[in-house]
Amino acid sequence: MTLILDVFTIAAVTVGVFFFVIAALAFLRFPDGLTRLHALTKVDNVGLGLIVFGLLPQAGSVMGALKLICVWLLVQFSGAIVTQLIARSTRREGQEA
Amino acid sequence: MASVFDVTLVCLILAVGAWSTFARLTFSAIVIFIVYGLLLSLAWVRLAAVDVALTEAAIGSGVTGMLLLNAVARLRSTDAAPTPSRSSVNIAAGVFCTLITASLAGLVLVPPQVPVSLAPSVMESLGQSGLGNPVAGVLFVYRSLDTLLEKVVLVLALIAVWSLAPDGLWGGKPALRPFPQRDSVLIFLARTVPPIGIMVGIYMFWVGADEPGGAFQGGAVLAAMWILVMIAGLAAVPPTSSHALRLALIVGPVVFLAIGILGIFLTGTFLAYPEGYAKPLIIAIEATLTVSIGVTLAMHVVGPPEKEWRS
Amino acid sequence: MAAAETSSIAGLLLVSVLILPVVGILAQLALGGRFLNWICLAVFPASFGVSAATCAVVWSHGEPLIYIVGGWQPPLGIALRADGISAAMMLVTAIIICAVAIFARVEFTQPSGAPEARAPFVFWALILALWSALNALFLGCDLFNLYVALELLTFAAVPLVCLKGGEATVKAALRYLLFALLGSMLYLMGTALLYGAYGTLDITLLAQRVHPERVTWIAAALMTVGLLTKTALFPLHLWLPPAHAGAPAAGSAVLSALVVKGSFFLIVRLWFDAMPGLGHTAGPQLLASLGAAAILFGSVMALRQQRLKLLVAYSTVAQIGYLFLMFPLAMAAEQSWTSLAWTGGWLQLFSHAFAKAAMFLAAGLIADALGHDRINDLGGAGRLRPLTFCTFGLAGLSLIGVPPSGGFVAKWLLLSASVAEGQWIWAAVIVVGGLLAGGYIFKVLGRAFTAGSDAPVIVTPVSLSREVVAFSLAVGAVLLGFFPLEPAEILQIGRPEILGSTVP
Amino acid sequence: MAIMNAITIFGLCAAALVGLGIFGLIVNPQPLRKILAINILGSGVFLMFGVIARRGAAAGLGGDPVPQAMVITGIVVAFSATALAVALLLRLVLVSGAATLEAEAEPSEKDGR
Repeated sequence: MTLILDVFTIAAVTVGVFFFVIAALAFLRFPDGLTRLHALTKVDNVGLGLIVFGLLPQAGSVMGALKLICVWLLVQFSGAIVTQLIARSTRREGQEA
Repeated sequence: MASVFDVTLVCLILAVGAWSTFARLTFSAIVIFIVYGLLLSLAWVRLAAVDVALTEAAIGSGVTGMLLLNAVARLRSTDAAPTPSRSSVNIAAGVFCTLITASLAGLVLVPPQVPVSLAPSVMESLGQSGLGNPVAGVLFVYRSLDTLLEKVVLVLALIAVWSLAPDGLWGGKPALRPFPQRDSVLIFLARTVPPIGIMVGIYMFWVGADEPGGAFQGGAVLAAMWILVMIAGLAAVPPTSSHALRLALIVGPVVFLAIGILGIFLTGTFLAYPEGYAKPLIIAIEATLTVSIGVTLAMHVVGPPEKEWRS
Repeated sequence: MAAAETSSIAGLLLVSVLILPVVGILAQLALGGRFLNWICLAVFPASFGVSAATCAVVWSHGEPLIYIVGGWQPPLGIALRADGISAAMMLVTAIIICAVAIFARVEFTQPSGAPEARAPFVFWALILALWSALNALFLGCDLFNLYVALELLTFAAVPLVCLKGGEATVKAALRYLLFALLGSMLYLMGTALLYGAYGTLDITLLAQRVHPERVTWIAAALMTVGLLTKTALFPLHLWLPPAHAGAPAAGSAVLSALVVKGSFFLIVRLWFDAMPGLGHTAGPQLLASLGAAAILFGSVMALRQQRLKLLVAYSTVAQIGYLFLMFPLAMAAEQSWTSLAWTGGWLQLFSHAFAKAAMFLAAGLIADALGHDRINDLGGAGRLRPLTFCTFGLAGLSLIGVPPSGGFVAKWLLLSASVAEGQWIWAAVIVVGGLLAGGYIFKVLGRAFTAGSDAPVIVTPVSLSREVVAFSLAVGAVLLGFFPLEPAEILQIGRPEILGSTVP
Repeated sequence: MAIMNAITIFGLCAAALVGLGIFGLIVNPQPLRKILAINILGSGVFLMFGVIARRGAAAGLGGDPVPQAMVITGIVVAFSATALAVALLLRLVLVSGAATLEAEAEPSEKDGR
């Protein structure tokens, strides 16, 4: 049983990390703020989600697992809003320029 | 396996630190510095110092980052054409710093045969205080004089920051640069996150007695929430002459000092806690300190009183 | 270290000198400007009384006063310890701070009925913080606790520099802060290394545990360089002249007379108490060489200044140099003359504190009265304000080392020690430094007492009480020369055996 | 021995950060960059405390809590220092219009009294 869970963890975290690497690459390669944001938001959400999902079996307790999910939810929430803010300020600066 | 992670982490810290030092734009340097702070907190976790990791992330990277970003936003117009120092100076400085690094590295590579540690004696008497977190024990029991003095430093530094206000504006409002226009998304964030943040802050202080956390980390989270609300324009920045503000600034140090003096009468010693009452008294100190630290950190970030900012 | 002393009433004196000024600051914030004058009226005499009482107790007991904070013995806890030199420093600090407070009363009074004003509120908070920090430095036994005290001192001193808010003073303050922060970080690095090697930061315990090995040398070097940055020993003095010259007169007096001595005191603690083995290295000679360079360079720079306050500030750079001559002389292997040098060094510190406070206050009075402090335009001003220039002259006598004055006895003791120990070079430096000091003092006095082409005019009248305060400090510097040997015994209280107790 | 190695690597990192911080402090002309450099220097010093704490792991603890507590105090003090330095810098820009410490040839020629 633990073996299956471990394999699951390794697989999920690996895929999650893969998404992060993609996001980092996109961040470096894309030309402007908006496209970079686009890449980051999509990939970060999935990446972090997968890592948290993969770590759930290792959390050890229900409280620990709940905390992990809370972390993920908070990042989802603040990430979505901060992305909005950055996008708006990028657009504003574009108009001013 | 552990070492691969550690080596990568250290390389990353050094690379990001160097990047922050040599980045062309000051703005980039500061953003990179915030990343650097977060990486450092990871290093602190690896060094089995979770309390420090939390403090580094909250204060060393978080609040300091806000402070520096605020500064660079105002300095942007002057961020032009730094005159590079002469190469002879650079070379001399390089040699000098390499020498320092090398001598320190030499010491690191030859650790003492018998590692020194006060951990056993800390644990031996920790039980008397009823605390479970040894770091909290050091901060509030064994070396409480340091902690008390450090609170005074924090308040004094705020008076020092305020002292930079022009004469006529003393007691006025700090001019936190507001967001250009009332932004619905920001307001939404400032309405939804603070309840969670305040809960997290209080939780951090509350578990601090027994687990990693405490007044510093909790206070930093509270400060961040308050700043967020002020930036969004949901709450006005209080004038520095406000009585409530000043009471909030000093309530922590005053309670700390009062309990310290109480120790003289009850136990005969300054900053000693009467037997059996150590934990409740320390929690009282930490609770008030959390408020004071939160308010002081936030006021540090918003800066001295200034004329209203006009864009 | 007798545990019996942990809870004695006398030990509480040590706690009181630390927290009384802090209580003042907190009360200021709690009650606001309306009660500012009352708070000062309560806190200053109280702190002065406690400092004097501590000094009296140490002197009468003849042994150090120790207080274990919270009842936790070092290395786990923190101890406070008042030995002879800390008691003497506390008394000198209390006298000078209170004198400066009386001097500054006129300038920094919170006007009654008016809203809280910036300068008075900040000034008194900073002075109180400075006082607490200095006392913490004099009493501290734990190197990390001393670091916090050092930072408290820095954060109180820096805003004092730019209290007036001009461009040059803000620049000087920022520069001062950057230098000071570099200094504290180097000091802290050394602290870390010492803890890592010996498992304690308590000075008394360290003295028993340190070995002459690489980690000790590197830690000592880092800490000393860090503290020298804060003490402004040549060539790390760059920040000092603009900072000390830019502050308001009362601030300059405290900065020059006391603040730089705080970090110097810590260097002495490190070298003589925590790591006495350093005496066998080239360190003392190196420190004294830098001190000698500071004496010569600072004096020459002082001679070349056109502004009175800058001249006084450069004179501080020079006078700090004398303090470091104490190291090779008081740490010499041959011990018959070391206590002579020890007493001389401390006397130099005390007499410079009095003389320099008096001199900065006098310079401030001159600048206030004339509306400028250009030395070339002083012609004849001495006749207009005789008491102020008399103060300047008396303080100058002590700086030069003319008998009878505290400065004379101090320099004479150092001179005798260097001759007796055969370290002739320091004797030569002391003599040349005295001559140069004479040069810059008489440059000012000469201008002031010879009528110039256009007679100076008094722009603002200056109250006699402020002149009297400055004058009394100068008289204090001179009086130190009259009873040098008896109070010198207090400086031996709590000394390790090396220095012996033979006051000649 | 493996754990020793990991600690040593962090120790070397601390030593390098100290050098990097001092270098940045000397060569960067802009005050804000100097403030940043002092923070990097500080983090190196703190990390050294952390390494020493980790080497003192005993009594069931992962590290000696005494130096760890000192670092927490130190971080707060360093924050106060940064805040004061930034406030001074902003004030300097307000009164002089430029964020530079140079042109110090004529110190306090304007307000020497």
